[in-house]
Amino acid sequence: MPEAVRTYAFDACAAGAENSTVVAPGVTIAERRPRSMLNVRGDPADAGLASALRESFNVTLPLEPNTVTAAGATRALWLGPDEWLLVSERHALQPPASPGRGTLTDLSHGRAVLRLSGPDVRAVLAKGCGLDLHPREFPVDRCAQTAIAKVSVILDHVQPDVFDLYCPRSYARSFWGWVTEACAEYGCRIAPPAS
Amino acid sequence: MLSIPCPYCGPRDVTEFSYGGDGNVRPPTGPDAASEAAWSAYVYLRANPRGVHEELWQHSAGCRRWIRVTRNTLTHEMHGSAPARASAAAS
Amino acid sequence: MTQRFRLASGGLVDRSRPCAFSFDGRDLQGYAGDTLASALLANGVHLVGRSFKYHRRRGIFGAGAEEPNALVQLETGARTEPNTRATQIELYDGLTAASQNRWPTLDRDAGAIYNVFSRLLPAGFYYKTFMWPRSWWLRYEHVIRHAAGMGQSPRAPDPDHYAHRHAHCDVLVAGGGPAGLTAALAAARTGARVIVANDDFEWGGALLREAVEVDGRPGLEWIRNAVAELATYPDVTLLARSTVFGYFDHNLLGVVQAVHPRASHAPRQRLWKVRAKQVVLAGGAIERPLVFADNDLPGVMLASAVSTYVNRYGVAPGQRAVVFANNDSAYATALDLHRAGVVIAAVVDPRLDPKGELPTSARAAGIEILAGHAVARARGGKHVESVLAGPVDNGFVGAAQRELACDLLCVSGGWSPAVHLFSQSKGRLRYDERITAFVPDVSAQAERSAGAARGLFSLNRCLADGAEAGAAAAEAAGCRRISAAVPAALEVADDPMLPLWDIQSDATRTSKRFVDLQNDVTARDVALGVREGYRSVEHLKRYTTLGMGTDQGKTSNINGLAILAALIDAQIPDVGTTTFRPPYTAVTLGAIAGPEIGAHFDPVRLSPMHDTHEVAGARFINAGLWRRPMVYPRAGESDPDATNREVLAVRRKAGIVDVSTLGKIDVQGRDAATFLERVYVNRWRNLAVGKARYGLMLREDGLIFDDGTTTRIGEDRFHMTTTTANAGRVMSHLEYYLQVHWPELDVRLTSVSDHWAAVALAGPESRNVLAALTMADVGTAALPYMGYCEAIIAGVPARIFRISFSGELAYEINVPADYGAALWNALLDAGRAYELGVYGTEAMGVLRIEKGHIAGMEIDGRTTPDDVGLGGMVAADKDCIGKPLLARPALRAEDRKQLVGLVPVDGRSAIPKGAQLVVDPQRAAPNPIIGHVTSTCYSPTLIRPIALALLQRGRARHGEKLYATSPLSNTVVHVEVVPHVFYDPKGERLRA
Amino acid sequence: MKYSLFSLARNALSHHERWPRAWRSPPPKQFYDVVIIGGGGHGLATAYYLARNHGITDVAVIEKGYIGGGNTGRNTTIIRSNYYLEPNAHFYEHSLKLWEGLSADLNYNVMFSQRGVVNLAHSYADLDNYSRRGNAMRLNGIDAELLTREEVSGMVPLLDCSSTARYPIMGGLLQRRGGTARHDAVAWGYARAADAGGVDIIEQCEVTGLRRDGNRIVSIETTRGVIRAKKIGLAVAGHSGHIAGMAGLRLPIETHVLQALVSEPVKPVLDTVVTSGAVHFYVSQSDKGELVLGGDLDMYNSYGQRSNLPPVEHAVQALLALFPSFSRLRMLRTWGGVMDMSMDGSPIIGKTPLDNLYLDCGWCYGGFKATPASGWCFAHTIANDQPHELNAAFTLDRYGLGKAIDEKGGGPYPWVH
Ligand SMILES: Cc1cc2nc3c(=O)[nH]c(=O)nc-3n(C[C@H](O)[C@H](O)[C@H](O)COP(=O)(O)OP(=O)(O)OC[C@H]3O[C@@H](n4cnc5c(N)ncnc54)[C@H](O)[C@@H]3O)c2cc1C
Ligand SMILES: NC(=O)c1ccc[n+]([C@@H]2O[C@H](COP(=O)([O-])OP(=O)(O)OC[C@H]3O[C@@H](n4cnc5c(N)ncnc54)[C@H](O)[C@@H]3O)[C@@H](O)[C@H]2O)c1
Ligand SMILES: Cc1cc2nc3c(=O)[nH]c(=O)nc-3n(C[C@H](O)[C@H](O)[C@H](O)COP(=O)(O)O)c2cc1C
Ligand SMILES: [Zn+2]
Repeated sequence: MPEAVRTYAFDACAAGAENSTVVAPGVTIAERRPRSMLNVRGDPADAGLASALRESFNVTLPLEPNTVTAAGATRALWLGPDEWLLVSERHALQPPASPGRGTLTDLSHGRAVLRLSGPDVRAVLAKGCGLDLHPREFPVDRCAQTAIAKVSVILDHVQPDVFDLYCPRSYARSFWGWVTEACAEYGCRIAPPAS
Repeated sequence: MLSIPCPYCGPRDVTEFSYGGDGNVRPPTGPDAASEAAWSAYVYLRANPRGVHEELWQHSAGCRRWIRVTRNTLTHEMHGSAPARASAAAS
Repeated sequence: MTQRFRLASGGLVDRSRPCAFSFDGRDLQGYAGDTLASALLANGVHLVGRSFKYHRRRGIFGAGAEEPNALVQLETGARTEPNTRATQIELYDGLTAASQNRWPTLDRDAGAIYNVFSRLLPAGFYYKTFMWPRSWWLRYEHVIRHAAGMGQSPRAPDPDHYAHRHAHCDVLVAGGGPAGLTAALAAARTGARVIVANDDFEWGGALLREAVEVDGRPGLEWIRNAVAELATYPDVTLLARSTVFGYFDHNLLGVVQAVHPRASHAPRQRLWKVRAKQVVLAGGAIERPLVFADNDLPGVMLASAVSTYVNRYGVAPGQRAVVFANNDSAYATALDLHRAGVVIAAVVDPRLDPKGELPTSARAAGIEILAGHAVARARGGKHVESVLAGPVDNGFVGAAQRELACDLLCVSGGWSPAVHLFSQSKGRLRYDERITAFVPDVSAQAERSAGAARGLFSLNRCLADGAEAGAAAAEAAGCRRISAAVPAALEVADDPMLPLWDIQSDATRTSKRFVDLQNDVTARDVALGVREGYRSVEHLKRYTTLGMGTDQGKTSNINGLAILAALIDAQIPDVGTTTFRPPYTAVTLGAIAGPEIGAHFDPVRLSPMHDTHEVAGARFINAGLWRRPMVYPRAGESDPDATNREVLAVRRKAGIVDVSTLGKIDVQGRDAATFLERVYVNRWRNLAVGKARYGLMLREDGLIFDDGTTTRIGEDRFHMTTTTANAGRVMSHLEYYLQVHWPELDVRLTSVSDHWAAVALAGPESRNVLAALTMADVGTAALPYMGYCEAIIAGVPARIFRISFSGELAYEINVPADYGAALWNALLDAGRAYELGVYGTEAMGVLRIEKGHIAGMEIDGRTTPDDVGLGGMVAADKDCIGKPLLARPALRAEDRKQLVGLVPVDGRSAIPKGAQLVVDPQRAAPNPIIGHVTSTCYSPTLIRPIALALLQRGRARHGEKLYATSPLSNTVVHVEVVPHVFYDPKGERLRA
Repeated sequence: MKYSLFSLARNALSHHERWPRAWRSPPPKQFYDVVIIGGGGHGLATAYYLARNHGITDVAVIEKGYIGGGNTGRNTTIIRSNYYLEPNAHFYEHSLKLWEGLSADLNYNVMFSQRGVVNLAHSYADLDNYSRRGNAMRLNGIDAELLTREEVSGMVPLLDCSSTARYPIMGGLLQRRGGTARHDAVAWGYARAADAGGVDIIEQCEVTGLRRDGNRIVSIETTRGVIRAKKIGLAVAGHSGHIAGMAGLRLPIETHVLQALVSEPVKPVLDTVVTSGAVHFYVSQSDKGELVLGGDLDMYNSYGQRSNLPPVEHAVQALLALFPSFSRLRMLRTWGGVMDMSMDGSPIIGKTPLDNLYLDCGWCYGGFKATPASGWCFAHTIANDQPHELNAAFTLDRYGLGKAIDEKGGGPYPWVH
């Protein structure tokens, strides 16, 4: 049987990205294709869960709300007091057999991810996002679940002036339309997808 | 636009939340559990004060926690918030 | 000659950059830095419009946001904008504007006839007339409607777009005059994050019109330096052309910014939503007119506005002026005019002996002061030509009047601090006798007012006050206060003003004394309102429309209040103000809406297979936020024909439908089964792993909330599905119970709706199609009806649920979303041999109606399980949400509507959508309704129309004949009541 | 003095200096047969019909501020009777019939303008729903027409009827007899007519307490003294819960704020009232030329009678989604009203557990159009100590009995109605 073809949520949107020729763009948009996204639920005090995660993925869950811990290509995003999202760029995260009393649910296909970067990235986000994104208030390795343009989005500040936006897959195309329009006034380059 | 203090995420715009109404209604238990009147009261009668109101909200576009917020319904002054669960367990 | 009234030098206009513009078809010229109003005045154009009700000639009256008269229709076509204040339009080359509310021309306006009949049209006249004959009101109204209104709405979509912007700061400063700038500087120097917004395109506020010095240097230079310093701080945002229009809860302020200059793709305007820790309100003060006979003639202007035209724009709005003022500030205008070479006929001042510094300078300049006098009346045809002034006693000017020729009358009745934003924040006002105006008193939010906005009218004090407010605000926001020098200006000693609210004379009977220029409310209207009992300030406003115009009474409110107070013998503070509401000045609807209009009004959700459907030629429908394939018509095929074909393919062979939109919740934890027992009416504990079950959820009031199949995919793990429409609501509802009421349960919910693509494969051949794509055993023994397994299908790990909505042998296959299209295509390929078709929501609807399955129209929030034939599902031996109230007698009453099937008696008449069931369709209204059609379709399987209905005592009526009637479409169909399952009632096919 | 063109002309001669007060302003007496608390449209209409229909004239209407200053003075004035469920259909249709004769009846022009109300359908499901509703209306004797997209477009030319719209127009349900009225005039007209019938209208008089003895209210404490009454009717809209609380009652009512806004006035561009259930929005153009828009609730309990940005944004977005060419018009003023949201979206008019306290509340978004019938039925209920057949179903105890009248099927969550 032939290998099944994987289609990505932004496939049709990012088509032609290679030809995007804006000079000195205020914002660059690139689709991310993380290999794996795993939803973790459990008690932060559950030692079994913690050690399973450490052993399997080498991650420690962030306990401070709205922060991220990073380990290699894997980021652990705080989503709630008993909920995290593990995102790995490269690895397929196989849930450990006995994650303490926690539960791990594969959500690798549930969200589509855009990476926005550039000097005007905050100005673009501020068009739809009510959070205070000033670097003092929302530094690197801070994340938040919020709503942008009526879409639930996870915002992850991965590097200075670089933000990843996770939106539910079914909203992706609509969200893409909103984001590209929001970027237009600043000059926007569309970079090819990065996986 | 209200700013609601999520006990987890900090203050967020009200547009991230959905409202859950009176925070002090509880399904009848004990002897009341058999009383239709008690159930009707639980479902249909809510505190509706002009003043301080303890109410539930879900941080639906955020951490998805249900929280208990104390707010003045006339001035919208906020008197704090807590996880909904903690008080429920305490009662 | 153009720009006849432009002074040879001075002002901030750029004489090297002329701007050609046109007004009412006349080609004129102004300069960059002008407003439309200043450019018009430079060309000697005063007359700019007709008043709202009486169509009187009106000229430019003010110089900013307070302008009541000079409203123009700016531009034409799709970019036309009605009611735009000429005083706030920044002139640009090529601007086109036209006057409003006149026909055929501004000069000769047919509507002026209303002025002739004005005696018949006092405030509220319409409440007393037009009641007869009864049916004629729409005709009278037609005339009234066309006479009212002002400018014209655009009729084409807006070519421009608008943006929103959230912002956070330590200190928001509203106003960029001396107080606002010093506040911003003081705050910025502490390192605070500051946003300062000024509605004007120039910074400086009143300083722009005042020929004064700050720190010994010209005022304009100080402004430039202040702005330049502010621009050096990285955490300061300077917003010119930006009006703070609304002060909302929790220190959220709305600011609307005109984006300038506009690069390509830049929005026309940007709406800022600023959450400020602290706010400084420094919006200045608004000058008040005086109320005397014919005070609305073109050429009558606010004194401060005249100063603005002279000093800021280098325009003299007249050649011979009278200044009429009850306070010192207008003497500055007299001096400004005098310096500009305008003859001052006299300053008319009701005070007996004005001896402040400014009057003294005026006297020294040789200007005549008529102390103890008032203007009784302005005279002129199209423009003021002279005024009649005389000694005033207790507001009355006697017969001894002197006529002063002039072409400009500058008026000042004192100043009202702009307390609009403060009041919006719910702060409490106090009446200040000294300035006869309301000033901020007790704050309700984290704000403070500064400068003229809190009643300080000396520049020196405004500068200091702003600096203190800015420093204090920054400190309150958590920044460290630093000490810095405060700029200073000369204190000018002034005399107290003398209140003078309504000037009467022998002209009172025959002339109008306007209080509200825009809405044509006169002092006599106020008196009439009072006479008739509309004495509350709010009643008076609504009865006379005082202050309800586009200027929201910025120049009329206090005068109106004072006249009312005098008439009812009350004090002004007891009368109170009307409520200040957002916006401060009117805000473009496009800016309020921002980008979330058109296609972005609501996001659209698409299934992972969307593109495949598009290629297949699907017609889509909106279902909530989702866009779903409704039907896949072939070339030349009608929708109904296509639907029939799709249905028959499923019944005869096989078909696939995209059901990715269903809500899917992963329910995990040791108490998962217990949890389901509590949320569904039926039992779950006894469900074996690998089995699915149909479940029904109730609301707390006992009525059906949602339904769906839930499958036990592990001992402690269930895969729950919900309806598309309720996916979000069900998730919240479940989280609510878990987090609030049952925290002791070990259950975790994860929404996996977007992770899984879902396809229903249905029809007698479906097993063969499936088997062709997987090595797994999908035979009925291994995967029976309501069974579940996991398998690799078409190379993709899949979850297979053997459940059926269509009534046929069927599978619901879930694969990770990115593989949805691959699965879909693989099914099509494998299905070709079995004549597999695709079907849309329409065919899915027909299949389920044939099968008698309930959907949204049957569970419309008013039905119980028993109503829809599912009463048996409610487990007797356990509790669940909604069960206690389901027991209420009315929910078990005999005569409730119950689910039934309907067929046309003639076997072929379609049963109309939304039809109601009656016994006798001929009966006159009200005709008792005993039921209604919920879902109706043509059944290609049964080759006749069928319908589902809710009918009183329906189950007892099988076999009865009734009428399904649709008066809307004029159709009546004789129908027979039948059981609601039309197709395979024993369920043999789905178990095959 | 009777209002007419003739009296207007005659008074013009005397410079309008002889018009009498529209209603007196008497000091409160110590005792009345009936006291109505709340000088909104409903309270005033109740007083008027008590006098007119039942000959009960020893009546006071007590208003804490100025009459008509509550929701009566802050609503979008839409009048219709396009209800689906029978109790509502009959009640609101009676109201519409009263509206049709109201100006003449009150001798005060309330400018009831039957310009038609159209509910837009954006999907087949909407069309089905509207067919169901329209058919029921017709069987109940209420006018209704189902319009095609082309017909809607003909009536409302600036509406975006293109098929690419985010919420395309598929048709609409039209009630031609529906329309708008001049809200303030309704309060003033009823006040003037009630006053002429002997009713005392007492403004600036806030009820601060209800003294209860067993099952009766014995006295009403107000900021202008204690008043006693044989019967007391409560018609205070969003304040119902608060005041019923003074009598020890807890009501199936929540108080929520609803926003409205007006644009700057323009010459006529919209001659029909347009509403859309899917996007929760309604608009009409007033006789003065403003577009009057209403939107959604704030979605949380609130007595803060003020505007709030998100619902305003939503209402304007909805307007522009439907009428793109209005985007350059400007928003002139926004405000909020304190609403009495009931548990099923339908009103409560009737008796209470207390012997002499009667209740009129639960009007949600829709009580302005109900004003005449509400007054009519409430007066009947108070006068006869039993409901009129039109309000027999709107009892306070219906919730517990399972007899909710839930037009939308939204369930006991007041903010969804
Ligand atoms: C924005 C908005 C839009 C609306 N749109 C529509 C519409 O288009 N069509 C429609 O039919 N309906 C509409 N409504 C609903 C309608 O306005 C109300 O249902 C109706 O006006 C209620 O009238 P009422 O007389 O019951 O209440 P109100 O007019 O609110 O009168 C109650 C009175 O009681 C007084 N009161 C309160 N407490 C006390 C006290 N302690 N002592 C004395 N007096 C007191 C208040 O001051 C108030 O004047 C809308 C409402 C709002 C807010
Ligand atoms: N002599 C007098 O009687 C008298 C009276 C009043 C004012 N003044 C003079 O006025 C000045 C007062 O200084 P100030 O700084 O307090 O006021 P200001 O009037 O100089 O400045 C206010 C500024 O705020 C802007 N503004 C107003 N509302 C706004 C809003 N909502 N959003 C954004 N911008 C807004 C105005 O356009 C203006 O630029 C002093 O120079 C004083 O001498 C004199
Ligand atoms: C149908 C309707 C039309 C209105 N039109 C106007 C208007 O043209 N101008 C205006 O300033 N206010 C208008 N208003 C709003 C009132 O000024 C006022 O804001 C409203 O009645 C609420 O009262 P409040 O703001 O005093 O609390 C209108 C209100 C309604 C209900
Ligand atoms: Zn949170």
